[in-house]
Amino acid sequence: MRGMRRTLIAGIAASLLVSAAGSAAAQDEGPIKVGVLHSLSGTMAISETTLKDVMLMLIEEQNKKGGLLGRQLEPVVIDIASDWPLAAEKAREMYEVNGVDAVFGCWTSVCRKSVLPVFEELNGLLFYPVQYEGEESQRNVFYTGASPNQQAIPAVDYLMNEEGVERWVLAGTDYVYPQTTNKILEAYLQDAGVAPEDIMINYTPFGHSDWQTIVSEIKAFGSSGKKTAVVSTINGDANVPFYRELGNQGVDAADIPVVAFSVGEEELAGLDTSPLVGHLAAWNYFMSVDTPENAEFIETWHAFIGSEERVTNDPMEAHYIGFNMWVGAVEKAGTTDADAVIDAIVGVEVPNLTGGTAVMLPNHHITKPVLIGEIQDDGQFDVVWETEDLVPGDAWSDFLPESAVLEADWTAPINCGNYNTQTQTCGGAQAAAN
Amino acid sequence: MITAFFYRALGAKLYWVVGLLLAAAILIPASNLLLPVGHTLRVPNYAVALMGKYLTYAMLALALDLVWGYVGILSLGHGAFFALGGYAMGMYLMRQIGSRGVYGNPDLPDFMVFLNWQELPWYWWGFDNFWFAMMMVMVVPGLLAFAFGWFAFRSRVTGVYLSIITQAMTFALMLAFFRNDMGFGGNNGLTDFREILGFSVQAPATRAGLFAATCVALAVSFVVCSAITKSKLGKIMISVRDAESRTRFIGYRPEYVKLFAFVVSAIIAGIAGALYVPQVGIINPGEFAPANSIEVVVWTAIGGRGTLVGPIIGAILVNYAKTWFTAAYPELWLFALGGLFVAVTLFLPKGIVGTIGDYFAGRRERKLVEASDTPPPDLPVMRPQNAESYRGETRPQPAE
Amino acid sequence: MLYVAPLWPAGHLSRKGGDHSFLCRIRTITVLAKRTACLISPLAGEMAGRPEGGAKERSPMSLFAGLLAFILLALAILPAHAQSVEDLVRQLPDGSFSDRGRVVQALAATGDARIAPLLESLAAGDLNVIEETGRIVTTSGRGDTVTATDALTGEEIGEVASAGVERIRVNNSLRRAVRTAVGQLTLMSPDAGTRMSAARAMFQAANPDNVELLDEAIAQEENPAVLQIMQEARAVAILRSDAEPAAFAEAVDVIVARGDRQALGILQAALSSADADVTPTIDAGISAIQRHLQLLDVGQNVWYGISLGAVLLLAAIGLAITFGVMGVINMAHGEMVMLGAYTTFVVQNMIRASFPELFAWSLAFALPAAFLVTGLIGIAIERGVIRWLYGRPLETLLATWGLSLIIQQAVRTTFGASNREVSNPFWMSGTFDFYGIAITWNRFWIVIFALVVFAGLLFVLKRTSLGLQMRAVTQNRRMASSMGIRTPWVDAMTFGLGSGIAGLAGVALSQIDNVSPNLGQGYIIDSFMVVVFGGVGNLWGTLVGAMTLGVLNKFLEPYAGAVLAKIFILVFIILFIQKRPRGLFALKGRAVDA
Amino acid sequence: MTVVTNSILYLSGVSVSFDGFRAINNLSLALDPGEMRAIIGPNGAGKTTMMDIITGKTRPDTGEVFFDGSVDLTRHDEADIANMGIGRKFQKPTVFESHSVEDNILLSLKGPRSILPTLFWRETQDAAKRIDDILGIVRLGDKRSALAANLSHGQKQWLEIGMLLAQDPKLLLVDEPVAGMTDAETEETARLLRDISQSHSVVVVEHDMHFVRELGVKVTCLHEGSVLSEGSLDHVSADPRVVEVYLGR
Repeated sequence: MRGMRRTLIAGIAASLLVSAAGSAAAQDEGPIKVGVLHSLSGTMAISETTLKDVMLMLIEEQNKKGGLLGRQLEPVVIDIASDWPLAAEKAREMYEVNGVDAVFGCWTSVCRKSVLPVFEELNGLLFYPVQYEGEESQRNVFYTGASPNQQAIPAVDYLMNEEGVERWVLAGTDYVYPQTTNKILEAYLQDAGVAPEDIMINYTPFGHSDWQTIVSEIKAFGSSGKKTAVVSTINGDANVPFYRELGNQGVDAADIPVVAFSVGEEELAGLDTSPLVGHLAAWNYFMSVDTPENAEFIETWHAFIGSEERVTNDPMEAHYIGFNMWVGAVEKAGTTDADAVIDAIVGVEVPNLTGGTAVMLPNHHITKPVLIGEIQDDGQFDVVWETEDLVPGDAWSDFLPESAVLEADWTAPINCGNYNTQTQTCGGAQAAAN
Repeated sequence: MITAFFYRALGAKLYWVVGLLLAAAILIPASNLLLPVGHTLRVPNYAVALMGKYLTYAMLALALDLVWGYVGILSLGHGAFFALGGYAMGMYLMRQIGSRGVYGNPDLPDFMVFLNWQELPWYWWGFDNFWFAMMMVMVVPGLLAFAFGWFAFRSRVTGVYLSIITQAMTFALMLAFFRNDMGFGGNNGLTDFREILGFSVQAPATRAGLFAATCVALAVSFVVCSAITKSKLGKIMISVRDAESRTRFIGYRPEYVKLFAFVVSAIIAGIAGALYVPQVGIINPGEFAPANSIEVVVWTAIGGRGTLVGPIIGAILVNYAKTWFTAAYPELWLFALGGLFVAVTLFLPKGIVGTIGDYFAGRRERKLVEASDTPPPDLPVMRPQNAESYRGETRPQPAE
Repeated sequence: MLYVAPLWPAGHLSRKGGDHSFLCRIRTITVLAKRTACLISPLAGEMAGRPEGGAKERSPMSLFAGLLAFILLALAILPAHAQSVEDLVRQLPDGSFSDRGRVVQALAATGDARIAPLLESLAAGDLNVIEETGRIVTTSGRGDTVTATDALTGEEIGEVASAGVERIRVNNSLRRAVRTAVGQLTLMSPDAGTRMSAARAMFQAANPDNVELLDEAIAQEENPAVLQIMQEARAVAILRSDAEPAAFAEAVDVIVARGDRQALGILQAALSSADADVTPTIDAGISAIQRHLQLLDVGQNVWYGISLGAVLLLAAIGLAITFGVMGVINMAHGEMVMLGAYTTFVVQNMIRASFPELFAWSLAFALPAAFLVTGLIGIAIERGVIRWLYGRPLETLLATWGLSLIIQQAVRTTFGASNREVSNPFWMSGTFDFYGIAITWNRFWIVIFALVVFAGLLFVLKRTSLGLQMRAVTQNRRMASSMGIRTPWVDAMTFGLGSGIAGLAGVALSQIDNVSPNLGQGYIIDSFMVVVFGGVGNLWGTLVGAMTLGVLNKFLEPYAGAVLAKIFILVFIILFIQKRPRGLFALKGRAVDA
Repeated sequence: MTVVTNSILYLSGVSVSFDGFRAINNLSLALDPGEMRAIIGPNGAGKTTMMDIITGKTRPDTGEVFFDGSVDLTRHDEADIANMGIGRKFQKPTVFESHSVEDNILLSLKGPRSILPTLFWRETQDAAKRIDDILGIVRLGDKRSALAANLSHGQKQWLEIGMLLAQDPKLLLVDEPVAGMTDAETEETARLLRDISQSHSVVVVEHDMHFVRELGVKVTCLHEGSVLSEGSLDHVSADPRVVEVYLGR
């Protein structure tokens, strides 16, 4: 009985320790702390670990240049273990315990959605580096990955115009990003005159590994005589078995090309790509892009990670851009204070790695070139097409009826993430907060 | 009758646990709200939410222990009841957003709007009413447990077979909730909550209130569980756990005993889930993941299965360790956690509480011998039956 | 095949030649030309049996005539500004992909013998342009300078700076143009294989302009298999043109005779441009093909089910030992599979580095390595942890769960979190056709492998002294030990065997799935389902369980979708266990409750 | 419900087989109300299986089993049958090891068996007295708070008999009650069973011929699932077939 009591007391004491640790407040002296909020274990570790490394590299490089505002940067790395409620808890911990000034993190939409209220409440800064489904613009979040109009729609345009595709398979993992992207694409394709029976939509669970049936369905769908293409929003893990099955069932890119939005150099690293040559991916960056900035980035990366074999990919570039933008905004504002940075960052221009310039737009998305690459037998992509100009990221899709009227603008006088252009009002509760 | 039922639960342990929880329910919110920021004794906001989360986990572990520790049903699907309670609460919170969603649609949650849903599905009806939602928090997990248990226990599915089909149940639910067509927000789940009963979910006062509510709910669950385990039915539960067919031959129906415990346990898990959601701000199908349910089993085992205090301590301890490790050693914490599980199984087979209980039981027995077989005078008058240890301890004469 | 056999006329199952009678039967519906076709077909089948030499006995005359026709054709296409081959080749790097596609066509039209290899290296992405001179070359070597060879003439150019050489980019549309062009150029090649692929390219291109060229080639073709493809290619081309009704109807027959899914698509497309007279023939052809395909679909689904079942069997069979026989709720089983896959990765890397010539057989080395590695780790786990937990099965769940976390993180720390590349050897790539059912080689070998492992395990358990001791120990530990069996040794060996088999499964799964630290997680739940569904402790139950669930899943998938199919399977297992609380193959009798 | 027989227990033409092995083969047996019967037979004769059938654990493939004249036992499950008034003591003493001796008796005590009444059950004076009585009868009064797990083999046998008494059944099925007992204890048990049979019907399965003789009741010898011989012990032990299969050697 007394043992019980003691254990309990120990437990409570432990909980109090947590709370005592919490009183470390943010300070203006000492290093500026930068939060890195990625999954280092669990299902998403496969993609996110690299992003943690690239953040460490960027911070190290910045420190070599003398830091920021004369202060050194210090990374705060916490593993969110692919557990999304944990991500929210850790985001809060970063601010309240570690006193970070900005956070770079998340990969999945659910992670972003989970931490979003925390950033809103604590007035933090989150730089989110991955392409996503759009339909969101939040004051404290900067979307440095592609929105659907910066990836999906140009890719479909390319297939329609350059490859003459008339019949479409929209295959995706069953979650929000593919669902929304496919809804947008469906509307877009039908606007372009594609008949509903020429569109096949297919969803699979996460980590799907047996693709025999689906690949054969795609083959059947593609044998109608009309040129067919597959638009794949299949999520990371499931891609390797999917492409293996494509290769083995002899789906030739020249006959049925697959264009993917979630397959980059990192995903191809686990694959022998020789049967896949010619399948496509749409991104805003490829490792193979031949620019001095990119060459330098890759060299730094290889030196940092200590291996010549490691690849770079689009979300890494997004972190590169996002980090530089934050640095730029902090320098412009002269402080790391969130409100000042939010005001300063709109309009900040930094070079991207593909020879262009990324600009932070008022809707907290950025301008990006869209590149279409074909898979090569060395696991790299060969850019076969790119947009003439930079494409500004669009938070609200024009192809979904409810969101077509919305617009995001975080500058005065609108200062709203979901401004309704018809009623000229700010749509939600965020209006009240501002 | 009811009073007697709860009266029986009383005992030193119960006083301690309930007392501590109620003290926490008052002191921690008070310290958080009343003391100035930066004060040494102030509990910071995040710690309130964190401890609130631990306590909901503790409730879940307690619920699992009621079926595993006392009736011997190793459920590898208890996360499902927790998640269902959470979803019921999440649906209420979603409906509370009302027209403040990004699209300004008064009825449909945002995720339905942008996937072109035209009207609210029928199973969302009524969730704008708090009390209806709270009822569903208990009814949905309870009904699922009832339906599942009704068939499984009557068919005499036992042991690993039962464990595996509970796992199949939560796995199937996870896959189902991942589907966007189900109308529960798919992988993103339900999030971006604004207010609960008119209070902003982000306000420190609301959080403190939720924390206090969690403490109270855990205290009530603890009292209920201890009353159940100390009743005659509680003894039957233990009999079912140890010798199921023997209880049948003296006329009890183990299937109903199990069903009762399973449903009560599911309801407690559902309430825990409902308290969890507003405190962490999201509910998504990941909560149904079989691994989560296995983790609950681990907490219970570490704390001490078959004791009611054990799971509470186990849940808090393991989750505190997880919080600490993930921040302190983000690359290595799985080694530490995995090692902890192995070590506890090998060296503390009865869990922390069970082992400590044995140690003290041993000491008391020695004392008893010295005191020439008379019961120590400081024992409570009511039958202080030891619910903590189903193996080791003797109990003194009844007072009646 | 079990489902197919009764529905399928026996003759059609025998050999590929059997197709003829089937096709003829379809053709009896049609009106004209059927008899000739049916007479030709068996002849063609007979000729197919003749040695390859038959095709090579082409006279030089006919080759010359072909070339001549080619040049004439080329002149007809590009009468106005016939450019030199060299000029055209220099245009390859410039302009949009569609412009360059036209250059490729023009190149093909020149009929120059050097064009086909040039275009093939273009499609393979091997052509480069020297920026200074605009010369099109292939290069070899790596580093700052490379050795360049003129792509058209084969002339050695020597060392050039690699910075001044740029690769000529190709995309799919250009590759298609090249495929068609090479097809045109090689349609009359002396090699039957080349002609075959040329004919296939013509079939894919389906361009009415090629009809004359095809007529030419058909007239000379002697190899019946190639001839058939050529005729089909011609028919497709005609269906795409404004051919007169008779020719159109004839083409329809040829396509109907082809009878596969592509033929169906072509016919459906042809419906719109067909005359009213031909429409019924097409309709009849379409429905005949559809009926045929429906049957094939059943067969195909059975195969998919079996191959999925084999994967489940492989994943579960090790667990059938550690969990089924020993009663350890082995949550680290998935990690053993994962370690097997990583062993394959390491072995492949070592072979690639040291003995590249053995690479095709790397899996043969990986199998024993994986078995040993995971087997030894299994023994270590048994000796270190499990042996303290006998009689407390639920606690093995906790300990092995902890171990699985540790192993996962250890692999993640050692090999990194991202996927590792494990290559398919050539004999596990591609597809073969089994009476119209497409079977991929990797799945085929995995099915075979799963059955071999199963049979091997059965043998070990039933026919070796280790197996006998194993069964003795699991049935009555005390009795076994008093009879002089070293029970600790047997325990360790049993657990090692189960783990080793999981490692073997890992080698197989590395061929179809991600090699990542999460690999095992994806299979552990399915494995438990299979073992429990089949009945714990019964190997045959595991086999039947895996196959049942696999086939069931694959039959549900086309109707319900992959997600719902999986949910239905789980619900099915839950309901099934209600009916048979101890699985498919349960033990009966008094011993059960003891 | 029609009365089929006057017997308290009536088995007719019962057969059951497991995986082809016939454990019970066309067995017929009738027990009068208030009668005590001893069943003997070699191992594997079907004694335990017969008890399984009577108590509803095993369903016979064919044959009739009636209790109390009219109740068809094959239509009821274990709990029903127990509540009708058939109590069983197992061959291997089966008590609730993590309960105290007293609780073991308490749980067996005749009374409501459903969920809510047991949840809100309170110990009454009567119940306490009854427990005291039974503990007295089975001589475990001084062990009442000991865990059942800590009892000796013989004590567990007695506890189980005590549990039977607490159930207050009409028919007791007692499987090898004296295995592991000393001679004195065996005699004691025989005396106890004779006492019980004053007011109950009892079926005793036992190998111990000495004990069976002590009981002094009608004996049925089973062999290979059917009745080999029936009558007084002397009659049965004189039967040459019984001698051959069982008593001989």
